[in-house]
Amino acid sequence: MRPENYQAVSHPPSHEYEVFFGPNHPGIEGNYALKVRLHGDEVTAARADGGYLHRGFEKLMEGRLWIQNIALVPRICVPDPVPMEVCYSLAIEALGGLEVPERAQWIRVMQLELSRIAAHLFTFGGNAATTGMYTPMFWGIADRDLILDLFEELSGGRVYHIYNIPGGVRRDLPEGYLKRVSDTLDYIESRLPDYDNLMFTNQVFVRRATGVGIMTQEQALDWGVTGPNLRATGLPFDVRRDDPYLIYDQLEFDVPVEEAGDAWARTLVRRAELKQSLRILRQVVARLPEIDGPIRAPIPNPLAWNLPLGDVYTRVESSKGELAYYVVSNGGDKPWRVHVRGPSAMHAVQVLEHLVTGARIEDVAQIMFSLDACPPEVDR
Amino acid sequence: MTPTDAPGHDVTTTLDFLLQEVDGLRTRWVAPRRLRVDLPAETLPALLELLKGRAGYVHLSAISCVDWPDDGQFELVYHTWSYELNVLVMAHIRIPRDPGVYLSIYDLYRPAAFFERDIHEMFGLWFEGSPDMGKFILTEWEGPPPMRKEFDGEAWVMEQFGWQEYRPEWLTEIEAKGGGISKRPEQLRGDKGEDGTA
Amino acid sequence: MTTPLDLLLFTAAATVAGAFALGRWRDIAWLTGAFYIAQLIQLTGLDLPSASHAGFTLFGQLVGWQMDGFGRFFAIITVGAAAAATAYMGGEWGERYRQAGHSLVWLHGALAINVLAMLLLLAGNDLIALFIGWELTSWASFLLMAQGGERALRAALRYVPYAMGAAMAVLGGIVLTHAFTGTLQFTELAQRVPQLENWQLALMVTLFGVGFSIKMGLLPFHLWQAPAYAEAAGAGTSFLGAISARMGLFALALLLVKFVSLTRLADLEFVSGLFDARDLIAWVAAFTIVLPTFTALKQNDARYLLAWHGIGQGGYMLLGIVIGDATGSAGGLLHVFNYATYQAALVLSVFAVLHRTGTADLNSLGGLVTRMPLTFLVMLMGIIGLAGLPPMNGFVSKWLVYRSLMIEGRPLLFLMTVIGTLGTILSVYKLIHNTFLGQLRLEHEGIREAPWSMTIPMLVLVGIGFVTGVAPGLPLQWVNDAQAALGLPVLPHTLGGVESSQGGLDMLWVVGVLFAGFGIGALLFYGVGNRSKRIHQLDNYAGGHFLSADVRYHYSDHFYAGLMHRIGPLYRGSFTRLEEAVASANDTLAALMQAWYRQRVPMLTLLVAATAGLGWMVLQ
Amino acid sequence: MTDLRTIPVVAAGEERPSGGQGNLLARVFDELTAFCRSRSLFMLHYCTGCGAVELPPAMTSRFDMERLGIQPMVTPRQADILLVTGYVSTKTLKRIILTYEQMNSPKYVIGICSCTVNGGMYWQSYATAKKLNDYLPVDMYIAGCMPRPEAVISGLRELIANIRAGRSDYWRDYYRRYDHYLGNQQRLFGENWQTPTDVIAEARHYGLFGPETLGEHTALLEQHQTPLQPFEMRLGLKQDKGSSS
Repeated sequence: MRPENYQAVSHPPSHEYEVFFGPNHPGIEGNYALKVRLHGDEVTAARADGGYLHRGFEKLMEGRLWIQNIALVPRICVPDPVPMEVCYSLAIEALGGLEVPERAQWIRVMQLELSRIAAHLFTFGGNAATTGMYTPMFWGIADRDLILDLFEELSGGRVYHIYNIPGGVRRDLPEGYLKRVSDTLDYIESRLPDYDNLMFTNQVFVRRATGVGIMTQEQALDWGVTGPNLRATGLPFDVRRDDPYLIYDQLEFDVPVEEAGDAWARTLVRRAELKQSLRILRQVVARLPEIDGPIRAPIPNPLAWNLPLGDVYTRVESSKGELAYYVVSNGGDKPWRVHVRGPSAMHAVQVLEHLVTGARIEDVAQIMFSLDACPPEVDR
Repeated sequence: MTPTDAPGHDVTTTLDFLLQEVDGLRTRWVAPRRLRVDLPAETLPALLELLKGRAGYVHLSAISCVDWPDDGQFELVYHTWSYELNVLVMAHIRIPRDPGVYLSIYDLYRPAAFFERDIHEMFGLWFEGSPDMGKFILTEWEGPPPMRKEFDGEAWVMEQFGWQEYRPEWLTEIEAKGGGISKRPEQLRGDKGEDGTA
Repeated sequence: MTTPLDLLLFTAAATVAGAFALGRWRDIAWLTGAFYIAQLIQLTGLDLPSASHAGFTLFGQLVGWQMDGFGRFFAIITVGAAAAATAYMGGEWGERYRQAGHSLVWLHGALAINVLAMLLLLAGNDLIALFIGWELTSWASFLLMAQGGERALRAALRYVPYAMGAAMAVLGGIVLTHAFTGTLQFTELAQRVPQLENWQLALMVTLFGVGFSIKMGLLPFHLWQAPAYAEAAGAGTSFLGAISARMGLFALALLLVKFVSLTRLADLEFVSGLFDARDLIAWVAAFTIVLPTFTALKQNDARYLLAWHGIGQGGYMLLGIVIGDATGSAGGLLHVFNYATYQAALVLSVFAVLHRTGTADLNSLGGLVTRMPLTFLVMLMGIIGLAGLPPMNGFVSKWLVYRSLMIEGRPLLFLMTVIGTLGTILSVYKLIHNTFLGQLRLEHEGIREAPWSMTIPMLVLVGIGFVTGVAPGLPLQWVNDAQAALGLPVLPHTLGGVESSQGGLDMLWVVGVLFAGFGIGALLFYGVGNRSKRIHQLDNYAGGHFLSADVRYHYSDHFYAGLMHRIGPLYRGSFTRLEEAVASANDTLAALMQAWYRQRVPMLTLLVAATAGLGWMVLQ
Repeated sequence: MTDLRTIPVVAAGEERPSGGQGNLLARVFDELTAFCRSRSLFMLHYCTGCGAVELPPAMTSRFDMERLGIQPMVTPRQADILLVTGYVSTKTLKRIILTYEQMNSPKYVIGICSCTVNGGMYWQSYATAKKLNDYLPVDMYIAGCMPRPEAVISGLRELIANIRAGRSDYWRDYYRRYDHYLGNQQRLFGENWQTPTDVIAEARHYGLFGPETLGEHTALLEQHQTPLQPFEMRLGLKQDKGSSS
């Protein structure tokens, strides 16, 4: 089957032409497409086109055991996989009535925040590259690698860890691990002034980002935007604070807010979140040695584990926004239904189409990266 | 109100009091900030309108669809969140599976457009009044809506791609020593089928 | 007894007579074309200087004609442009023109009158003869501009007040000159004018300068030119674009170089030791390069785009002449010739496209390369020349101008020319891209190549452009004559270009290396590999998408939108306002003059002006 | 000078004539070509799946792929390597085939991640293709979920060595056994599947027409093929002469 219509019409529409952003385009995030209709360099209409990364996760999960799915979920968002594991584990724990030991909760928070830093560093690189600045990408990804090294030491996997399992975490921290986490944090903190010099105070970037893709708070609420993109419009909503899970209510952190709602504000919010994540991690590193105890609640034989009938909706704050799992059990050993609410699903389709319309062609990539859309979350 | 606090007595009572205005509801607090509401399908728009207008439920977190083929029903779950009350209301409705048609809530919540389109693609439900029911993810898929329970993805894959034999030398060696795969994949699938019906 | 010049002028007059008498004859173009060729042969064989016997005395001043090397240089271009235009008119284009209800007689006639008037102007030996030629040229070009329908007439009518203003200014200048020097003969003027007081000189230069600049389209008197030239009938546009405006340059060069002399001009200082009249003119020329070129970039009609370039390219010529050393003036003068060859070719190719598709709107063309490959070739060579790239002749003249700017230590002016060239390259790319490249429109599916009667003149013109690009020594001979006649230092040249201690140019080598490079590429391509594959337009890569034929992927509308976002505000904010202010001032002034001159009491006005002038002369 | 085309060029990967046979000049030229090719590889910048997330680390400061002469390239026309990074959904697979056919020969395909080998953990997914070399000739697989940047780089080094030694010429296989590949594609995408590229004509053009180039599947293709209309580039083609004179 040929996917598109090859029939000619008698008169091609004049004064407007089409450009395909993606699926293979340096200005697109991942394998995702945006069809853009242009007049000169001004976008008159845009249409998102997803499904290139569709793997049918929700169907696959219905065919696998509760515990097997843990290996599947991190693949839903590649740059920021830990929230996926945690959110799914939280859902199973809620369904099965498991009490997660405190130490495991702290370790999970540490993982979540490390993953958030890694995801933000990744995004900064891509965002800077859309304005032609490649050094932040080279630096950011190299620094992110240090965090991946920490993950690797902990779980054996650089990108996909499969470390959080229902009931807790797979194994305890290696010896001296917290020291190495602390060192990495020091290093990343020492790099922040460099990033400021390179990107956040760089007029090339500031001017390209200011006033681009403006979203008001009303629009953001209307479109269901969450996460840094919502906070960049001035609403301090963060699932970690307002619907706390794990031990986030015992931690001190701020919810950074910007008012402007443009690409620059969104970038600044991520920049401030990086600092908050570092602050959370410092607290975790300081408190974790004091908290002893098991790292995993005892669970029944995972290969024959029937969860009771019920449903649960769990939410966590991923680096992209509100990530939620709706899990339904019919009392069997496999999920009856898992619905993944990827945060990008909102801002990578509707919002992107809206913000891009009326923008100029060179700002399209900038808008897409400043929204930090994660296509695999949309396609699942 | 401090946001990290669990909803106090006042929030709970406010919400419970408010929800008395809609008939036919069954409410249940499943967790401190999770209120489950079961209601007949026809009263859902009234409930959402009430929540949005009177309790600040401006955020539609998700619409989930669950297929219950044994009951002949689809369950639709509307997860809404109030930035003021910090309580998630999950409104459960059931609609008959056969025509599989329901009303769109796009005029109340814009994000509904995405979820309704997604459910239409994956389950084949039709939402009347939704702005765009065109395909988004499965644009080049011609089979049945894949998330329906009667669609057996694995069988489809077997038919389309066939099972690929994988017997490297080392496996043969192990098997010669008496080890190896104890259950063939066909057997495994057969077992699963029995379990599923049980 | 007749001299060669008499014979030439007679031939030109005979062309006019023949064009009008036999105009209804179907193959009149052959006749007039033959007459132009005859004139061209006479011109190239002319002994310099060649005087005419015709002449009379007016107000005690001898009025006569004599052609020197400078005049001949322009005359060759004039007649050549007329010959190419006539050949173009001869075939299918002329037939279509006549069928559309226009008069081919008047078009041929107007062209012949133009040539005659210009020859008279170029051969003038005193200011009165110059003025007669000047007025004749103005009216003849009005006649030619008006031959193209309603819009052309309106644009031509806009030119009238400008021409009036120019004539009045020139007339005033002549009166002044006579008052100051007592003579109107060129040879005597050349001796006496430099001895005038500074204020007298300034007054004279201003009056003449304004008059001549209007014709030349120098900033800020350039606004009439583009529409007037662009809207004329096809061959008329090519003739006007190629040479007509250069009459202003001719007169200006005569004034600035021959009479006033550049060293004397530099004495007219505005800021002592820093900025003088010569600098002013150089900077006006530089701005004439930049601003109209970027205006051309904004045009969406191919004819307008080229007409605006005509104004901009005039800046290079004047700049080269004002710099005044051997290299610069040779470059400026050579540019007149070079520009005429490729501008005529470009205009003709645009009109060939117009002839076939019915539009010159750059937004509704595209992909024509498959249908009109020869026209594409002509336009390609033409824009290479216009952008000043080897192997075309435009490169040589621009190179000479750049070279002299660098030798003379004028880096800022050099920068301006480079900016202008940048704008030229961008806009000619727009021209060829939007016309010939990209997606062919469905309504142009059945288009065929332009007929031979149109392609041959175009090909001959670009052929001349190429040959004189490879061997610039050929036109440089005429340029040397012109330099000598003006009293400028003469640039020594070879067949391939210039030899000089400060770095020469040999186009034979340049083109040789260029084609050797192409040759190596071709050898690799055809000899070794030749594994290239021809692909369908829908087999293009678009980010992984399957293309369909019903969508437009070709970016032609709002071309350079990004650049326009940057420079657009500048145009809107300052330049357009200046443009409008100048235009309205010009128009008001001209309308006022027109009103006095034509409607009120013309006799009385003339009488008053003449009396005042004469009275002043007597009092002196 | 004789026509360079008449000099027998040793096809890479085929049995080379033993010493003394063949043209020395041609062999030197062949060696030189292989040497140059192996040292400047452009890989297509197409993030097809989740393995793409390990490519930025491989490309940037820490592992620095560029020191091997490998750089991302945005268009397939100038690219040498097609990296298929991870699972390919059927929708993506169509684009990958389109992209692959538009790449210029010689071209190499690397399948990264387990999913390209056999479907990986998505083996039962209705949306992903399972075995990449059913649809495209794959030069190299780099298995793992996902392979580390070191693995990616070592795989690329292996490919470089293969190209240098003239062993990697699977792109010829696509032309020689087009019917086989097309059959698998038709099985997945439906029998009216077609791409704008005319592979059969190219196979003839490159002299790579094999016995299995044509077959029942290409017959099916010809049956369903709709011509590409109407915006055609027809410069200099013979059928145009009639209309232009």
